Amino acid sequence: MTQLSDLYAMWRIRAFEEKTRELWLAKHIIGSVHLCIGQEAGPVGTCTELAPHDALFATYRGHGWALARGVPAQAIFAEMLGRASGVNGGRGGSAYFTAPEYGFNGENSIVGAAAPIAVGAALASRIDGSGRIAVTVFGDGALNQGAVHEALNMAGAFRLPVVFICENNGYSELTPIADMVGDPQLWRRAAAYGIAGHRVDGNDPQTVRAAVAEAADRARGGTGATLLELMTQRLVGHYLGDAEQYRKPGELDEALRHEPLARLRAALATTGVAESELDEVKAQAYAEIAEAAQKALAAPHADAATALEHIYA
Amino acid sequence: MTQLSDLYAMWRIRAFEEKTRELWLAKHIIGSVHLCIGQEAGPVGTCTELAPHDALFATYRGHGWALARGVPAQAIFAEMLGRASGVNGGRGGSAYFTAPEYGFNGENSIVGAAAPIAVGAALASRIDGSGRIAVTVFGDGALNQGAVHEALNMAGAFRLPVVFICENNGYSELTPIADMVGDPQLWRRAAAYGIAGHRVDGNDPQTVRAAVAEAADRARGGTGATLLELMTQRLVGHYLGDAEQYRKPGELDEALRHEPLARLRAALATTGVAESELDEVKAQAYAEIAEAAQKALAAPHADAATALEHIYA
Amino acid sequence: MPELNYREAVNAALAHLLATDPTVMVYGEDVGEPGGVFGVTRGLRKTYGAARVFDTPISESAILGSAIGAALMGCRPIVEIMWADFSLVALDQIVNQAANARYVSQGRAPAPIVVRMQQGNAPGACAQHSQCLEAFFLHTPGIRVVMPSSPQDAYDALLTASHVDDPVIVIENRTLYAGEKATVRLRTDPLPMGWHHRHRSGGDLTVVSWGAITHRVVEAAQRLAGDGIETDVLEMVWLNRLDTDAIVESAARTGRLAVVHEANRTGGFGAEIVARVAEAGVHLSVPPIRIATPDVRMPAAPVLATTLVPSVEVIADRLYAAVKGT
Amino acid sequence: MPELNYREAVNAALAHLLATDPTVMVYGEDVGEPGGVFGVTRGLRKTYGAARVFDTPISESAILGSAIGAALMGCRPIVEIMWADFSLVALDQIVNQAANARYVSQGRAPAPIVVRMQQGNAPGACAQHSQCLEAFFLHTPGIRVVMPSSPQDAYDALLTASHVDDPVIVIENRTLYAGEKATVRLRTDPLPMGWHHRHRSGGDLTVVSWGAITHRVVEAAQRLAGDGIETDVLEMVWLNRLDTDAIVESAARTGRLAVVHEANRTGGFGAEIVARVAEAGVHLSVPPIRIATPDVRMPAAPVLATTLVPSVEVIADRLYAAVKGT
Ligand SMILES: Cc1ncc(C[n+]2csc(CCOP(=O)(O)OP(=O)(O)O)c2C)c(N)n1
Ligand SMILES: Cc1ncc(C[n+]2csc(CCOP(=O)(O)OP(=O)(O)O)c2C)c(N)n1
Ligand SMILES: [Mg+2]
Ligand SMILES: [Mg+2]
Repeated sequence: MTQLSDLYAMWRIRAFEEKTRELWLAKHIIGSVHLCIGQEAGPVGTCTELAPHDALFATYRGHGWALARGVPAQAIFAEMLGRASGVNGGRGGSAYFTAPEYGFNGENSIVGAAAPIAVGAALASRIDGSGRIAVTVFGDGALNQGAVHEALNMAGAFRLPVVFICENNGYSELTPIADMVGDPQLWRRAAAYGIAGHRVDGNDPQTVRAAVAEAADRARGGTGATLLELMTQRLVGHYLGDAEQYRKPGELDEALRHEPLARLRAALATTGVAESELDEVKAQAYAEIAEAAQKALAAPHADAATALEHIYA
Repeated sequence: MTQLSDLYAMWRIRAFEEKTRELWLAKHIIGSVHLCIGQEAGPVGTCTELAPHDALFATYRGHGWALARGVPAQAIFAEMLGRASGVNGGRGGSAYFTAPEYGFNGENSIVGAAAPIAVGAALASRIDGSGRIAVTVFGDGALNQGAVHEALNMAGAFRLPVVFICENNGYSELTPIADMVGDPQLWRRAAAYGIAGHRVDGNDPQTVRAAVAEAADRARGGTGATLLELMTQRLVGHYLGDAEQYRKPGELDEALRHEPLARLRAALATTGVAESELDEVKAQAYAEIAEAAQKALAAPHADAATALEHIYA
Repeated sequence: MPELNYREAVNAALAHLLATDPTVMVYGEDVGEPGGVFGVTRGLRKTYGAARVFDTPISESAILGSAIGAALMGCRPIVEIMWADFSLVALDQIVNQAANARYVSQGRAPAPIVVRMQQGNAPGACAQHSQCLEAFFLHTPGIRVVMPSSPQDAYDALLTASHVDDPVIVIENRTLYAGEKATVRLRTDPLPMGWHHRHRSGGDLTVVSWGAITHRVVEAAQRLAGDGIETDVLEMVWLNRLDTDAIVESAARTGRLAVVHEANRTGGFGAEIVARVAEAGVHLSVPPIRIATPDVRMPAAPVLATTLVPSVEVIADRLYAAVKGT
Repeated sequence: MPELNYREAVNAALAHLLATDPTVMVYGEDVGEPGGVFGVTRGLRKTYGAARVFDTPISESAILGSAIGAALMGCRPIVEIMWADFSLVALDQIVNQAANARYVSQGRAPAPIVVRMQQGNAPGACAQHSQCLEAFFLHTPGIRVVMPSSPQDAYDALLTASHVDDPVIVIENRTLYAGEKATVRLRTDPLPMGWHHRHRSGGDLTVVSWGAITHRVVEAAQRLAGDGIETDVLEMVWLNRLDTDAIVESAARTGRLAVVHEANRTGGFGAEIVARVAEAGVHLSVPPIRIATPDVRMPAAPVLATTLVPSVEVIADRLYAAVKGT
């Protein structure tokens, strides 16, 4: 049953992010960490629609996307913990790791920079016969970055198989997106590029899935790119340590009423799934993640003697 | 009579550009030169709507804009000829001169780079009480440059008094704009930024003037920016020396039928202005320009001993 | 004279400039309402208003370009690029635009902007948030560069930068913002640009550095003093204008030269220092050395990064070896 | 072996790469249908098709970023940035993206792109179309840089660049494109990167240079030979990987060092060369010199520009003085 597996997949991400916070507070993880708590439906709804050979490019807020794409939790924990067994042996950290063997082509810590890179993955599929489509994820604020514009335009002009996913969580770091654009309906920008554009509920994995499926079909069919605006909210700070003083009173309470996990759980309960089963799904996810973190913590740190490897071929 | 003065102003630009080509062919002018032959109506229609304290930012194809803004022809010739009396003493040349005392705030040889600069001139007017509006001119191809996007977005978000003028001459250098965008109706991009957008006949100074007047009113009234797409064609190469192999058969003949000077002349003839008077206007413009070029040629070259001045304050 | 940490000193300078010069604007991403991701601009919007202190879209080209445009109109914008690394999405505006404005207009249309940015590695930071890019700006004629490492210099650098009629890049460092408080003299007359500090005087070895790593250099020099090695430690707060004479004088006197910077070694500004001393014909008794981050991208794991960015130990050992030849 | 000028040699290399490697794409502004603003890519689209040779919007970030993306998928894109100056609108993609790909992925996701650009002053060119920016790329670990100045090197550089598994910046020069034809060996096996040329052998003075100005250096060296001064002239075709040993060996032998580049002096790569020789402990009998464009923006008027970019005369005079001490 898709909805139960969605619930599990989302709990897994939630559990992962909570564990990450715990490890950060305990100073096991050092440095900037951007959690996607509240935004789990996007990756979960999207990644089931991608084939293994498709390319996915995410941002610093990429743990959920990596997990949904199949990157093992343990390898990501180990990465953030600076372990040799980290998915990049500690080179990338929380905000800049990549796992191409899972079709997860990397986080990026430069806002918007991955969008043109994704366009290139699509360009490649014009000549390599792979049938690959490229998906690039970025935030609402990233749409104001020149590189994203250039990527959207090139994809539109060349009708490239790209799905641009904008996770609109209402804020660019600490600044409301509504104050930083002339038209807060960001999906409408698609028209400027001659590509399809839609705004959808980004807190419901099924809605996301349907929108992505349609966009992926369009891409695979050779009729071009799509800009999807997923409306969502992060229930936590921009990064760990964010005092969130920019929140309006009641904003988080309101957001909690629409957050994907509570919603899907309630929906499943209505359809008759037993509370105990729902609890079990959650417990399983937390257990899996706890074990992954445990193993990662037990692994040896990256070897400082290797720090100069792989700069050049 | 506005139309006669428009005719004169446009002939002046045409004459200037033809003389420039002559000087270039004779190797008096060295380096890249981008003529605006065929595009004279844009600057002539626009500049009458600007106040002295308004700011105008153009591109390498800026001779016409500078002339329409009141920069003396002789000073521009001298600039291209590398004379000390050049408007920048030969530092800028054909493609990168500035004349702020005339409200001509510079050409720019980086595609699109002036758009954010113009936004800054508008930002300044929020605090300096000047009532200044800022106008920035760029080509069709420039709309695909990230910096232009960022400028449009910032102007839209902050409702700044900026008029973005896109001279759509169908080509970005040697490449048709239609092949480089998903929607060739470039003015429609305005919607993405929440600003007004219009496409107008860019070969008729009166039409341009009306559109600019409306946009300038909007800017002065504090209700925001406008993107104006002026449809025009250059009747010459992108730069001097361009073999123009990209032209479709018959394209230039067709363009000649819509070009601003022939059109306005014909229109004036229909309204009863005597041929002799029309000829006289043209002759005067060419005479003025010939004299300016003559004087510029007679002036001394820039003094090499000054080449290291003004790098720092 | 108040006790301020580095962040507070920057804030005090910005407040002073906003208060005294109505053409000053302070803006950038999260700079206004939130007061900056590092809290540097806290309170300024409230005091000086949203027209002069404000947030921007994530649009570095628009931030820098608009600063230039405002400066061309006579304003004195002070903009923030949150990380020096992000300047690379918009370097055109600094190198092709701001740097040219004065020269091409023969002084008639200068663009006296101040660009604040902060750079360098901090524990856990990734390769895209760790670079030291001063060498790029120092290879750009027309641009001034200052790199304060103390609260007093942070204050003074900004004050001077805002009065200099050239574009100035003020490079701060986020590891310093919350550092120790120090007594800061809140001068109102800007110092002339170009100053440096001699942190120690000594005859055995000239050590030149700049930016946050100066703190490590000073500590290393202290350790060397314990071994009886007396170093002449020069912190070049301003890298352009650079006081080359001071460096040459010192190197000629000690006969030994070490340059320490956090930036990657090859093509770093340390090369320029070594070259200038060599060109000046200074006779060194031992070859000069550069102590720098090797030519590597920066890994996120602290256990890796700390072996790359020169530590106090590494600096002390290499300085020691430069003098004692081991 | 055909007689080709520089432009034709680049074209021949591109054609060879397109013909032999189906993952090669060649694209950029005006690169496809029009065959490039300098005619370098003429005919390639017709032969190799629009999917592999094509024009792009004026979007340097999209050009460079897409090249990286294609490379991550296993392609070998060769993209053109029309002028090095324009790379500044998109430097992020080179410095923050391409340079990091291999390192951060521990070699699993490298981005072996080739970026062709051309740079430098030409008569009448403005400040935004005249810069020499190799020092920026050379201060970026992870990136390779090659600067061919002859048809043969133009061919070989591209062939090697396309086979190197790192991002390579190939810096050409538009004043060379239509230069004299020369016999070009159209090799099919790429040379290993890192080569340099010794244009003259001599014991009086080591002269190191790269790029188009090498032609002036060689001419100046010829003049000096007429005065009985024998120079050791090294052209470093590859600046990364750099053959430091060759330079150090020569400088140690001649005891005199001059570096000549067209880029602005301060922070130019000449400083790195001087620093490396000094660090190597080479004993020079006279101080090293750098001959470069001074720290200036480039004026458009040829009468001004020619006094700034080192000419054959200026180079010859300064080399002469370095040896004869006048
Ligand atoms: C080019 C660039 N500018 C600024 C930043 C700093 N920064 C990191 S995340 C961020 C906000 C991004 O907002 P949004 O795109 O909405 O994504 P979200 O974080 O909300 O997921 C900013 C400004 C950056 N990393 N890169
Ligand atoms: C950032 C940048 N990229 C590329 C160029 C080279 N270039 C100069 S003009 C031009 C075409 C511009 O086309 P458009 O904007 O339509 O203006 P037009 O020349 O037609 O007036 C290009 C690509 C440049 N100057 N700057
Ligand atoms: Mg957001
Ligand atoms: Mg055009």
